[in-house]
Amino acid sequence: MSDLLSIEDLSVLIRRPGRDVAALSGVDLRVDAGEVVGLVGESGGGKSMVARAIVALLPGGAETGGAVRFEGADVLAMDEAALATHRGHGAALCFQNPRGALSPTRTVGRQLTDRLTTHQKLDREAARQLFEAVGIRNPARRLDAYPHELSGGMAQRVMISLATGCAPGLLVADEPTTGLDVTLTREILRQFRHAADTDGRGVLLISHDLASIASVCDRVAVLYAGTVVESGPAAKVLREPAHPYTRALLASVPDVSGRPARAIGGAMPLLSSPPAACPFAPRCAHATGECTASRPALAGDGWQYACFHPRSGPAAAAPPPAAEKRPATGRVVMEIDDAHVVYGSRFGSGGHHALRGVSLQVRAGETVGVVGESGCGKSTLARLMLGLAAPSSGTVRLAGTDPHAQRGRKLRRLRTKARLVFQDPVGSLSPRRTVADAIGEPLRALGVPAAERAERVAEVLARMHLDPTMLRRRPHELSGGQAQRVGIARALVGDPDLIVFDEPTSALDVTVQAQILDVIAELAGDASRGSVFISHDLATVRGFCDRVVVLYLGRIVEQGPVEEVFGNPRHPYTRALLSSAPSLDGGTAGGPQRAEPRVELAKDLDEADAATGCPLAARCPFVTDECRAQAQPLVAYGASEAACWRVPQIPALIREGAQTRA
Amino acid sequence: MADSSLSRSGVSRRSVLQLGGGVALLFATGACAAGSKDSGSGGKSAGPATGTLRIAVSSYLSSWDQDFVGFDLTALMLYKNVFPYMIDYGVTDAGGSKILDTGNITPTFAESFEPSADQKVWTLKLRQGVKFASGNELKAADVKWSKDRAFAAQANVAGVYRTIGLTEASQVQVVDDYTVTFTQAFPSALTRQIQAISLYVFDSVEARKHATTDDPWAKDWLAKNAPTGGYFNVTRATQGQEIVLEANTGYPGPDPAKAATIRVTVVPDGSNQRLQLQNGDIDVALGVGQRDIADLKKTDGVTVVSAASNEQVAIQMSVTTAPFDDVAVRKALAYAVPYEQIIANVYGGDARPTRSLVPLDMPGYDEAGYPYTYDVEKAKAALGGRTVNSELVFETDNDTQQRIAVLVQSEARKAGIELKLTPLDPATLGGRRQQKNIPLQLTSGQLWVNDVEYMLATSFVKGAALNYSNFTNAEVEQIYEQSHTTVDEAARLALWKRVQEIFAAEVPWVIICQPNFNLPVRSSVAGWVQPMDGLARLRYLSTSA
Amino acid sequence: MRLLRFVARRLLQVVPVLLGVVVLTFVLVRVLPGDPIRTILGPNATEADAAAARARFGLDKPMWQQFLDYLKGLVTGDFGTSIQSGAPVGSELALRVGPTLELVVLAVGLALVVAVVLGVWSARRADRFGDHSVRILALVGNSMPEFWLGLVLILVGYSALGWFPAPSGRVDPDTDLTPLTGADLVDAILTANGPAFTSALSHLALPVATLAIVVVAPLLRSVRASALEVLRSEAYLAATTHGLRPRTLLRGYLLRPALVRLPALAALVFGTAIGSTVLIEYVYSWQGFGQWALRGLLYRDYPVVQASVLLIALGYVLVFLIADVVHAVLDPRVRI
Amino acid sequence: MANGRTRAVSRRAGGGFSRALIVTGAAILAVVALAALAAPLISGWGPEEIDANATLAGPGGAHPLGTDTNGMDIWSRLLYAARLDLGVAVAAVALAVVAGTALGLLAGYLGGWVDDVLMRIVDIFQAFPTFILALAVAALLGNGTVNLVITIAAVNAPAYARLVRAEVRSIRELPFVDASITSGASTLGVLWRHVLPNSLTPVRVIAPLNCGWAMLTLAGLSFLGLGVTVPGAEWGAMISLGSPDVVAGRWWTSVPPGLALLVCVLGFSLLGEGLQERADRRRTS
Repeated sequence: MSDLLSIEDLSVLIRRPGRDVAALSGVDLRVDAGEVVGLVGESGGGKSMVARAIVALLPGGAETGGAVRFEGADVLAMDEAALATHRGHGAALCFQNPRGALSPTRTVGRQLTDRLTTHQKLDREAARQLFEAVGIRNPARRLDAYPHELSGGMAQRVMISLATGCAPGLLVADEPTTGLDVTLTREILRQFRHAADTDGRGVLLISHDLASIASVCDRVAVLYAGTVVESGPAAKVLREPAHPYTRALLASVPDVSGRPARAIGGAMPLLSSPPAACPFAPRCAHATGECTASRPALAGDGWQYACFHPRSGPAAAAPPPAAEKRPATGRVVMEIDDAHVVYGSRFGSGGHHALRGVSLQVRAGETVGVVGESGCGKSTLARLMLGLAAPSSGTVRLAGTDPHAQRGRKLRRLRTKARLVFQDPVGSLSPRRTVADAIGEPLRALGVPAAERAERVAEVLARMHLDPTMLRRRPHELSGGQAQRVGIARALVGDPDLIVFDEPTSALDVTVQAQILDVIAELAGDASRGSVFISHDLATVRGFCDRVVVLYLGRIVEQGPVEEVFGNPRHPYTRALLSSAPSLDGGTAGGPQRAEPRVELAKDLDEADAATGCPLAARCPFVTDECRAQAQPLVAYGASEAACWRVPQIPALIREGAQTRA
Repeated sequence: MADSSLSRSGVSRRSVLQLGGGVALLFATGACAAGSKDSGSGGKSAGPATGTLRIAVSSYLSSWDQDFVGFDLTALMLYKNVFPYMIDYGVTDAGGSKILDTGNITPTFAESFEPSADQKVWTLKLRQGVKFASGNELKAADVKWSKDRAFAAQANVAGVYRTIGLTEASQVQVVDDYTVTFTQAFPSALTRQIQAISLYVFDSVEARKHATTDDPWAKDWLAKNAPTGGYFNVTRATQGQEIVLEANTGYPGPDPAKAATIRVTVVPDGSNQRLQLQNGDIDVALGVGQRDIADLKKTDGVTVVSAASNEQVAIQMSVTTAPFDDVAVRKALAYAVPYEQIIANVYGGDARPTRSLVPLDMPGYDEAGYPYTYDVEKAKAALGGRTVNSELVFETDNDTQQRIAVLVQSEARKAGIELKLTPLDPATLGGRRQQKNIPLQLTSGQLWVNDVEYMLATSFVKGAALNYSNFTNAEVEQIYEQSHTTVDEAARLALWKRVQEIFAAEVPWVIICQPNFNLPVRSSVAGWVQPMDGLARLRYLSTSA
Repeated sequence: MRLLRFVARRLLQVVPVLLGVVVLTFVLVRVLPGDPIRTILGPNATEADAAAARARFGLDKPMWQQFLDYLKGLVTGDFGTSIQSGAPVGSELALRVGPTLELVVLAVGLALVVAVVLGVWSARRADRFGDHSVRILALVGNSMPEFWLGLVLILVGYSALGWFPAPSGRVDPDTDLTPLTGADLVDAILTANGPAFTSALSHLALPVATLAIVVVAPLLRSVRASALEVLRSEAYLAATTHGLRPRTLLRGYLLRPALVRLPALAALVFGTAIGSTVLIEYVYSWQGFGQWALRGLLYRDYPVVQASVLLIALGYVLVFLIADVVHAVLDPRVRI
Repeated sequence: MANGRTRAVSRRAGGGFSRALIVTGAAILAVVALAALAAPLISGWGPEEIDANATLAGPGGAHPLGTDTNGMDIWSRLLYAARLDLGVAVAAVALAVVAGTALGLLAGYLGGWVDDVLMRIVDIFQAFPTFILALAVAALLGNGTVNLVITIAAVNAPAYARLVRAEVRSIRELPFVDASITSGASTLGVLWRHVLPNSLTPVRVIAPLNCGWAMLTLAGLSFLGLGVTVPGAEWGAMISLGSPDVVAGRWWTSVPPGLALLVCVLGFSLLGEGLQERADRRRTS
């Protein structure tokens, strides 16, 4: 029996007047029934083009070579009728942005039944079962929901149900977990594994993030500049990659175990014709004349790589000895005391309680990490520190002054003391202002004369390793990485007391992420100012933070020195976060807790907003009535503090749970 | 009673704005329709009404209640044909064509209307057998109710009556079912004229049925329901679109309607009227502009009823407003107006040049001492090398006036008079005329009484309603006083000669020309009688089609 | 229920706007130069006549008194008495609204249908010859002065070809149509008057075509752009890659999401179309609202101007309200 | 992402048409503007100069496009009218943009009761019928070119106020505004340096379309006798003056200004359509 999907020497050349793009060049890929194959690589590598080729939906002007065989038939040569069956029933796509991929004006139930009736002649009841199967609670009610009423995770589940609803032989998922929380990511990926294991479907998982899909894939193919540079069993490719690009890709992912990300310089080229040499050669540390003269073929059996100088051994270096981290003793630059933030609704009543009694100190020379799922109040905390949000009660003092008590010029000067680096690097730059303008803005507020301003801007630009020609550019002419460097430069230029990094890398590509993290790590060490690093990704925080604060639904549930919190998590929530953090080792969670069974939270709640008691009560596996009734203050346990009275009992409870499950 | 200057010979394309343009054409008087003698069914005999006529007007009437209507010429025209008017102008031949005879007001729906010896009590005797559409006979009580209504509800006509000394309802007395007396406070030479336009009668029996305590004079009902009992009855009125008139076969008096049916269609746009006339979709186009006349004269199936008229087109110069308070400037303008060019270009030659402020066909017309012809050099000389600025006001949407204004502006500029052209809408024009501050304005109109005394009374004495020039002259005032008692024809002519000399020296007006009257009709239409008040008497019209 | 509350709230928001319009109009007409009384009296009237007439219309009272009287009248549904015709403004208004509304509704409706059909057609052939021609033709239509287009259509349709009736009415009076609403087509249907219906339709053809041609371009543009956006969206791509049937795709995945933005624009177009009818009514001798309002203004017929402006404003805000409701019904994302 | 890139590619390809639209529109407008500027050089007659011997003369001879009912040269009036029409339209739209933008910026950025009050005023003006507003302004200020500019601007400004307000309200939520505030910029500075330039993007696209529309409004006003009055050379007034002649077969009095208006408005429309399409492509990319 032939493979379910077999892509043979697929090339896609997109011809447009004035500009050709070689999107794919000689790609070979195979997916069997019951198998999960990962397709990884950075943006622009051609991953999505592969997905589109599988359903023969290439953009206009595309010239193809090679074949995409599905159950033996070449998809690229199919007629309309055959395609109509193939699309959906043969191979079904799950899209990267599920909410965008769901038609906004049709209930998800109808969208599902549309698929069911097209391919299988099934009805609403089948739809309900399918919803249940992908883990949607209250499926009957959800069927009548519109896409905008769903959370991101829920939408992704619906998307999966839509794809599986066509009963396809092959599921193709294009970046299915981008933008989702760690806990959700795990859950969604499990659905794909499930589809392969139970229903015997072939699954092609496309992702830019190796670590996240590592856990579920049988085999992995790595795409670079439209070519497959390495493919083979997941364990092999992920642990001992041969191709320098794979290795670089792996190294650039920070790991929760504490191994820092290692950046590779440069960016992927956009090819206008199939490459004649190794496309990675310009960025490769091991490249020789041979690499730039001819293109290495994909060689090997089962485990293949296209490299003249394959490496061996584990890609991920062992965690470096943890730098000794002493408690910071510098002056306090930011002090938040019992702050509440309520976003009022326009008509008075109601409103969203974003922060509930948060106290936090940041000292000069110190980097504080803030972690938590989306919606936990991280960004509000950032806005609070920057004076963009006002506390409805409690106090905020920046450099000893309450910004909300200031007005006019004083306030404006004070504001330059705390700077924010934004999540969306391009969006945080005014589209109509030049880079020079953007960076110089805080100086303008400080009344620095133009000549000196230019000088200091150039200085900080150099520090960010940016070319001075950049100064005249406007944001849309910058890449994401460049824009973020500009953002950091702007934060830095006025010599602030505090820099808040609000998920500064989440919108960037993996290798670029690593580069930016390098820059940030460099700055975080500066003793003259304090830093706050906000992220949903624990691994990134671990690299260079001194202290970490775990937020859940607007409350701090645990805080302490970074090694302590990661090495010896107390709060069930922290434990759950660590448990679900992806790791390259094929499993999840790294570090000392490897052996310890994981903590899992009840999944995907509809916006639980507990007014009394422990906020985690609804999801916590260790919940008791007391948790539900009693508010939990932060209590010191060892070097860290956690807001949970059951901390002492938890290790035992976990072991018990593991045993009963076993 | 003075009435003139209302008329506009130029018909606006944009008469949709209902500036009365369409009907206004009818004002342009003239004698004599060209050529066509009474033909076929249109003879003097009161033969049975036949045929259907389609007449295009520019606007739909705003109300059926003559007591409270605004200055709506379509409405006023229709009233003349559907209300029973007790007396009306007779018809006279002028140059082979028929016009309304301002000197002869005769009873129509009345049997007679005669004054007492002291000219203060006028007795109206009704014709028996005049019936409203309801079947009610028109009786003295109807006349009484109509006049009571006018006084009690302060109808427009109450104001008109004041000029002949009628101010309260008690002055109108019912003698018997067919006799009514009007007792005036003083005798007046204008009684017949005033009563000719005022003695229309409502069907009081029907009207009373629709009176309420809030509305004791049935204003609502009368505004919406067409009056009956006139030469025609309205058998259908499609709002904004068409009014169908049927001849009133029960009318017992002279000159009954000749056309059995007249469809009055609203076609606001003059060009549309022209198209429809050419296509034969309408028979009479009351709203076709001066510009189309030349073309229509050449069109098959279309005849242009044409005649000379006493309508004067003039520029009135305010003698109290700078710079026209200086007679030299007035003279300069009189030399700067391109008379021949206007006659040729604006009127297509269809107008007569004139050299006196008195109309050509008015007894006493004299060109003596009137030097003004188009001569830019003389204009410059009169100004003495100065240049002056002023504004020339005319009616918005009056195509003819606009074209005249453009030509005057162009030539006046050559003489050193820089004119700003200011077209004004009716409300603004009315307001500014009241303020008497318009330096120059184009006027056109014709006097209802063909006499210089009447002309002085309306236009040239202090406080006269139409004296937009604000002209006063002691000698003219004195001549005017003198004329009241001067009966000798030769003596009057001598006075008029002197008046014209003063006018020629003082130049309050620049008389541009006297345009001929033109009305395009289908060739099958006959019997048109030119009304000097602009309100067509449709009863004379007939069609052979 | 939620919809009703939304409508109620929006209606409440409309009140200050209408009140503003009422005040503005009242003041505006009175500060305009010109005297309404003089226009009804004729040139020979004396000052006494004018004063009497002024008293008849209450124009001798102080401004604030007049305004209060006007407001009081409005509350009881009395728009006052026309100075020109002496008739109640309310009843004149009722006669004039139907014809204009009929014209505008049909024209905008026609434009909407054409825009949707051609817009989707065009989007599906994006950047091909057919697409380009349709768009440029629509732009040409949009670039024409409506009065000029009207003249041209009359010359061709009535004068040269004789296909359409003379532009001098709205229905052949011989069909004996009983006026009920003033909109002749509606009246013909209500009274089951077949000939009147045909006649009204043939009278409507040219003016409706003129107005539709002039307003179709922005609608077409919007439909095309939305449809194109949908066609290029991931949602549509997803539906396509899942092999849905073309009919399901068109109805469920293309039309509805493409049309959600249309109501607001349609409302705007409706608003401008009402403005354009002044000119079109003129060219086609259409005895509608625009002519009436403009004449009222030229003669400073205060009650007429006040009533017509108020009505246009009311119509304007109501159309936008309707558009919002339709939008809310079409687009589940809208929260009301 | 490959996906995104290919889409970008296909957009560039489709961009050829939008460029063609912009170029054609701009070319038309350039020709009209040039003709308007060169009017004294190529017209031969003054715009209000009367040739007494040639009323309603047909095209040819001394008058390339004939004369109108006043004996004025159509060709020359056509050229001079371009000055007035273009000038009034552009000036009116510019004024509307400035006024509308100022209002919208204030309302959108300040929010609260300022927003409520300003927007209600805008509502009132927008609900006010165009021609009545126009006549009222004309009657109040008297007719004149400047007043026409004010009239047409008054009719158009509310739309800009709305547009800018909506834009400002969404821009206010964007990160770069926060970035600027935290950089210590003053409210005025944020408005002027960041919010304003970015909120003008849709204005830039709409304004050309609006110029065409303003031209049609001007022509409509003149047609009703509320706009440019005789003997001023304006296309709408010329059409109006000449339309009775068209019925008589003297097409040259009315058809050339009609075509000139059509072509010029079309120029604006093409330009606007092209810009709008380009903006759409940007927005969705």
